[in-house]
Amino acid sequence: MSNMEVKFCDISFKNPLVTGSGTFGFGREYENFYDLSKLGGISTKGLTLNPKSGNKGARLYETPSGLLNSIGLENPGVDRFIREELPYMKKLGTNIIANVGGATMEDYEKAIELVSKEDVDIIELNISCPNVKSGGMMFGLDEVSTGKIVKKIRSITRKPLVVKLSPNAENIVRCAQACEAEGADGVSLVNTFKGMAIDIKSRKKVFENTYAGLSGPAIKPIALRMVHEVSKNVNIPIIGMGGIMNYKDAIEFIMAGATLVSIGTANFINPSMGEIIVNDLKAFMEKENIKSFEEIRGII
Amino acid sequence: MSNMEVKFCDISFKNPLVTGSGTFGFGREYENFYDLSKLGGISTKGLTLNPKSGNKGARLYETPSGLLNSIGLENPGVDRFIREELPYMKKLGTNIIANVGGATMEDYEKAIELVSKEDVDIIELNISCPNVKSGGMMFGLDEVSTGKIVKKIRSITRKPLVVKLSPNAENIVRCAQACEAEGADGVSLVNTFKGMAIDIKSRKKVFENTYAGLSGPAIKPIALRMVHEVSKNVNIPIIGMGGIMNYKDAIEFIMAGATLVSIGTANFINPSMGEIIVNDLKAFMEKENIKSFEEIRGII
Amino acid sequence: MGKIISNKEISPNVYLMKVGGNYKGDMGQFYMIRCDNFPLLSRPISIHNIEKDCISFLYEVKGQGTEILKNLKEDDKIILQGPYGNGFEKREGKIALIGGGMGIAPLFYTAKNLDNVDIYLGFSERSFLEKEYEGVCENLHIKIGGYITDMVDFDKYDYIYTCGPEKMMEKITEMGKDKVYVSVEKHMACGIGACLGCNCDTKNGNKKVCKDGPVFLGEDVYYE
Amino acid sequence: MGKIISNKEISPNVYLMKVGGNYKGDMGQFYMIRCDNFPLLSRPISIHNIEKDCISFLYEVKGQGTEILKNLKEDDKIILQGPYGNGFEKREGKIALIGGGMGIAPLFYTAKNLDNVDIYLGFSERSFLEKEYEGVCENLHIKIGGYITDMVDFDKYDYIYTCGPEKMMEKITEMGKDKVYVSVEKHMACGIGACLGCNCDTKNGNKKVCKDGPVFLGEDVYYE
Ligand SMILES: Cc1cc2nc3c(=O)[nH]c(=O)nc-3n(C[C@H](O)[C@H](O)[C@H](O)COP(=O)(O)OP(=O)(O)OC[C@H]3O[C@@H](n4cnc5c(N)ncnc54)[C@H](O)[C@@H]3O)c2cc1C
Ligand SMILES: Cc1cc2nc3c(=O)[nH]c(=O)nc-3n(C[C@H](O)[C@H](O)[C@H](O)COP(=O)(O)OP(=O)(O)OC[C@H]3O[C@@H](n4cnc5c(N)ncnc54)[C@H](O)[C@@H]3O)c2cc1C
Ligand SMILES: Cc1cc2nc3c(=O)[nH]c(=O)nc-3n(C[C@H](O)[C@H](O)[C@H](O)COP(=O)(O)O)c2cc1C
Ligand SMILES: Cc1cc2nc3c(=O)[nH]c(=O)nc-3n(C[C@H](O)[C@H](O)[C@H](O)COP(=O)(O)O)c2cc1C
Ligand code: FES
Ligand code: FES
Repeated sequence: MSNMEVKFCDISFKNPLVTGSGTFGFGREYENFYDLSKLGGISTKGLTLNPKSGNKGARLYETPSGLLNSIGLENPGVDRFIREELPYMKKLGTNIIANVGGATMEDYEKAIELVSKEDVDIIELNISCPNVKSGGMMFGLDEVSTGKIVKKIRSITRKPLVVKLSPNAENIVRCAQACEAEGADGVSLVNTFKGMAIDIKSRKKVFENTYAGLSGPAIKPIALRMVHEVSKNVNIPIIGMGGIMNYKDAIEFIMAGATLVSIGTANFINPSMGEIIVNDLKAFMEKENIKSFEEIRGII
Repeated sequence: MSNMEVKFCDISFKNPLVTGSGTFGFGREYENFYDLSKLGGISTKGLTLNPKSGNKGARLYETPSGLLNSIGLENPGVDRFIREELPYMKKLGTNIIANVGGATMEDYEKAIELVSKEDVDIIELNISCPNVKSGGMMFGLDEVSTGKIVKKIRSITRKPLVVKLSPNAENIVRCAQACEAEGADGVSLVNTFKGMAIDIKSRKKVFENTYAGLSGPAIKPIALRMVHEVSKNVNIPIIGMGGIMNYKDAIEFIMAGATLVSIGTANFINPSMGEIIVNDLKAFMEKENIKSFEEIRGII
Repeated sequence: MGKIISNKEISPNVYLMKVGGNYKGDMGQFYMIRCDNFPLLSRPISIHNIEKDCISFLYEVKGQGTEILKNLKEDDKIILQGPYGNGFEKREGKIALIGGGMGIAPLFYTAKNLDNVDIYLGFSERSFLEKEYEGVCENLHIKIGGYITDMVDFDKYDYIYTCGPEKMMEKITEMGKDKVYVSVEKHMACGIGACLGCNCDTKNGNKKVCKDGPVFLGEDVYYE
Repeated sequence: MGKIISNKEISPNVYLMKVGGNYKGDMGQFYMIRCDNFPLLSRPISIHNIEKDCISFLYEVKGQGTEILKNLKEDDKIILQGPYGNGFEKREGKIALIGGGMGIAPLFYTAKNLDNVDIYLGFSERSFLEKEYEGVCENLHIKIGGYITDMVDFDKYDYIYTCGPEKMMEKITEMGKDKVYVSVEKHMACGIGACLGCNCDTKNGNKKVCKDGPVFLGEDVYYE
C-alpha cells in the first residue's frame, strides 16, 4: 500500500502537494471546487504587517506558456489575516503555511512576531517578491543579506521557518546554504522570475513597475534545475515549485529532491487542479509500486 | 522612406536581424530556403580551437514553449572553419560574426588569435555556453572572471569584440559593465538558461550532463528584461536575443535597447524565419512611419 | 467539457459559437473558456445566450486564444469554467442596454431576462444580429460609426446597463450618473477571485472584476 | 500549408492522414509537421505514401504533438516542411523490408518504389493495413507479438531495409550484417542539419539523422 504522507520540518503532511502563496488566496475561492482537506497544505497570500492595496495598472500579462504578474502583494495585513482569515483556514483540515513579506526589516520582524503567536504550521519567509519596489526581493538577492534576515527572524520565532528563495538571486545555492546556516528549517523555491513585456503599439512598457514576475510552465526547466542544485547542497528540506502543471511535473520535482511540491499558476488553469494532482500522484504511486515518496525523493 | 540599416560597433548592418550562434550552422543548411544576403548578419556555430564532437546521449528535449539543448559545442574547430566554412560564408553577402568558445584561457586566446587574422566582421566571445563541463560559462558567471577574460582577449584582437553573456550569471548587468570597462565593443545576450529535465518513467535525468540550455519563447520575458537592464547600464551596443519568434518580439527587444536582434530557436520552427522577420520588420517600419530604428531603440 | 454544436462567422472576424449542454448563468456573467494546454490562460467570454440544451458565445477574434476558438468545428471539445461573476441585476423600471463593439455580447441574454428594455448598439463598421436583438427588446437602435450616446435620451430610463469600450462607458456614466451600471473588462488569470490580477480601482477600494464584477455601478469605477 | 483530406483512426491510437497537394519525396524521407505555435517543435513523420494529389502519413499518437494531429479534421490546415533526409536507396536485387511497430510507416512507399521486395511487419498487439501492404510487395509476412526476426531467412535477400525499435534494428544488423540498412529515430529540432541535435554516433563519426540519415548502413551505427 502506498502512503502519501510526508514529513516536512517534523510536521506531517498528508501528501506532498501544497498550493503556492498568492495563487490560492486564503482558500475561500477554491472551497466550492473541492474539499480542501485533500491538500497537503496551503500557503497563504503573501502577508505584510500593514494592509497593502497592491500595484496600479496592468497586473497580468500572458506569455508563451507563462504568466507575468505584478500584483504587488495586495493583502489585508497580518492583523486582519489573523482575525478574519486564519479562523476560517484552521477549519479546512490542512496545514497552514503563513507566507510573510515586508519592505523593511522592522516590518518583517513585527509581522513574524504576530504570526508566530498564532496557530499556523509553518512560516514561509518571502524574501523574493519581485513586484514591490522596496520589497522583499532585495533581501533575497545575495547570501549575505539572506543570511542576515534569516538570522534575525530565526531569533524571534520558534515556528518552523521556511525561506522562499528568489530565482533572481545571484546564486540560489549559496542563498539556500545561508538559510541553513542561520537555522532555517527549510527552503522553498522558486518564486517568480523577473521578466518584462512591452506593448509595441503604444510603445510603452506593460507594467507600471517595468518588471513583473514570470511563473508557469515556461519556467519549469529552470526551476527544476534550481531545486536539484539546492537539494544537492543543503540538508534542510525543500518545497519545490515553478511551473508544475500535473503530477508528472510534481514527480520530477520530487525526484530532483523536493519534499513538498507547490502549485501556483496551475490553480488558475483549473481551480480543481490541487485535487486532480493529489489523485494522480496517488495513482502513480500505486501503479509504480512506490510505498513512500522517500523512495524516489532526490534520486537524480 | 524607412531605412533598415543600423550601425553596430561602427559596422554597417543592412538590417538589425542576425541569426544566433549554434542555430544556423555556417549558413549552408539555410541557403536553399532564402537568399541569405537578406540577413543583417550570421553568427557562426560556436568555434573552439580544436574540433569538438559534442555531447553524447540526448541532445534535445522539448519543454512548454521552450527547447533544452545539450549539443556541447560540436564544431570543426577554428582551422577547418577558416579553411572550409569561412570562404563559403564570405560569399553570402552578409556580415559574419565568429562565435568563439573555449575550455581554457589558453584555448580562447589561440582561437581568437587565429580568427582575428581572418576576414570576419565581429568576434563574439562566448563565455556563456552551459553545455560543456569545463567550458565557457564559468568565465561568464561573475564580473571578475568576465572582466579578466575580456581584458586578455581585448589585448590580442583588434576586431570588434562582442561578449556573449550568460543569463545564469550572478549579475548580468555587472558582467556587461565589466565587458565595457575592459574594452569590449558590445555585448550579446542572452545565451541559454541552465535548465533540466527528468524522465520519470526511467527515473533518470534526460541529459548526461544533467543540465542543459533552455531557449525559445519560454525565456523571452526574462531575456527582454535582461536586455533592458543591461541597456540602461552600459553604453556599448547590444545584440538582443532569447525567444524572438517574430517581428513583434524583435521590436520589443529594440525598444528595450538592443541595436541588433538575433533569432536562434525560431530558425528551427521555420527555416525561412530570417527572411520572414526581415520582411515583416520592413513592413512594420513603413506602417508605423519609422524612418530609422534609432527612433525606437531603447525608448522604454 | 462541452461539445461544439456550431461556430459561425456572422460578420468579419466575429463568431457565434454554440456549445451543447445544460449550462447555467445569469445575465452579464461569463465563462472562462479554453481548449487545451495552449494558450496558458483561459479566456473570459460573456454569456451571449442560454437555451434549453446549449449556451452561446459571441466573440471577436483578437489574438491567439480566440484564433483557436474560431477554428473549432462541430463536435470539437471545449472546456467551459463558470458561470463566474456578478452580472446585471434584475431591476424594476425602464432599462436601456447600451453596447459598443463586442460589448453587445452580454446584452442579448440580459435583454431576454428583463422586461421593458430598449437596446442601443454601436458598431464601428457594420452591424450584425439586428434581427435577433430586435426579438428580445421593445426598441432596437443601431448606430454605425459615431457616438451611440447621441441616440440615447437618458431621462427616459430608470437604469442604464452598458458594456463596451471604457471611453464609452465613462461617457455614459457622466451622462446617466447613478442610473448607470457598467461591465468592466480586465485581463484575467483565475476568473474566481484568487489571483488578484483583474483589479478594478473603485470608490469602495480594490474590486475584483471576475468576482465582485464584471458589473459595477458606473460612478464607483475610476476609469483609466 | 496543406489541407487535410482525411485523418482516420485505423487501429487504436494509429492514424492515417492524407494531406492534399502535390508533394515530393523519396522512400524513407520524412516531413517536419506542425499546426500552429504549439507545441514549439515540428514533428518528424515519414512519408507513408505519395499519390497524385496527396501525401499520406501513418502515425501513432504518443504525446502532445501527435494528439494535436489526431484532432485535425477535413479542411483543417497543416504545415509540412520537407521532404528531408536521405532515405532508402533504390538498389537492384531481392530486398526484405522489415518494420516493427510504427516503423512500418515508411515501408509502404518504399515497397511501392522497389521491385522484388518482401515485407515483414511486426506488431505488438494487432495488425493493420495488411491489404494495403499486400498490394505493394511479393510476399507479406505479419507477426503479432514475439520477434519478427524469427520469420526472416536472411540468406534469401540481397538487402534488408528496416525501421522500428532500436533493439530490433540492432538484432537485424547482427543477423544481416552489411546487407542491412536501418532508419534511425532521434528527437529533432530543425530537421535540416542546423541544430546538431539529432546526432547519431557512427563508425564514421557524428552523423545527423535528419540530413545524413535517417537511413544508415546498419553496421555503421553505434546502437545505444
Ligand atoms: C468579463 C469579460 C467578458 C468578456 N466577454 C467577451 C465576449 O463576450 N466577447 C468577446 O469577443 N470578448 C469578450 N471579452 C474580451 C475577451 O476576453 C478578449 O477579447 C480575449 O480574451 C482575447 O483573447 P485572445 O487570445 O484572442 O487575445 P490576446 O491578445 O492574444 O490575449 C492575450 C491575453 O490578454 C487577455 N486579453 C486580451 N484582450 C482582453 C480584453 N479585452 N479583456 C480581457 N482580457 C483580454 C487574454 O485573455 C489573454 O490572457 C470579455 C472580457 C471579460 C473580462
Ligand atoms: C525521421 C523520423 C521519422 C518518423 N516517422 C514516424 C512515422 O511515420 N510515424 C510515427 O508515428 N512516428 C514517426 N516518428 C516518430 C515521431 O516523430 C514521434 O512519435 C513524435 O515526434 C512524437 O511526438 P509527440 O508530440 O506525440 O510526443 P511527445 O513525447 O510529446 O514529444 C515530445 C518531443 O519528443 C520528440 N519525440 C518523442 N518521441 C520521439 C521519437 N520516437 N522520435 C523522434 N522524436 C520523438 C517529439 O518530436 C517532440 O519534440 C518518426 C521519427 C523520426 C525521427
Ligand atoms: C498571481 C501570483 C501571485 C503571487 N503572489 C505571491 C506571494 O504573495 N508570495 C509569494 O511568496 N509568492 C507569490 N507568488 C509566487 C508563487 O507562489 C510561485 O512561487 C510561483 O508562481 C512559481 O510557481 P508556479 O509556476 O507554479 O506559479 C505569486 C505568483 C503568482 C502567479
Ligand atoms: C541548439 C542550440 C545550439 C546553440 N549553440 C550555441 C553556440 O554554439 N554558441 C552560442 O554562443 N550560443 C549557442 N546557442 C544559444 C543561441 O545562440 C541563443 O543565444 C539562445 O538560443 C537564445 O535565443 P533563442 O531563444 O532565440 O534560441 C545555441 C542555442 C541552441 C538552441
Ligand atoms: S482573474 Fe484572478 S482575481 Fe480576477
Ligand atoms: S534535427 Fe537539427 S540537425 Fe538534425
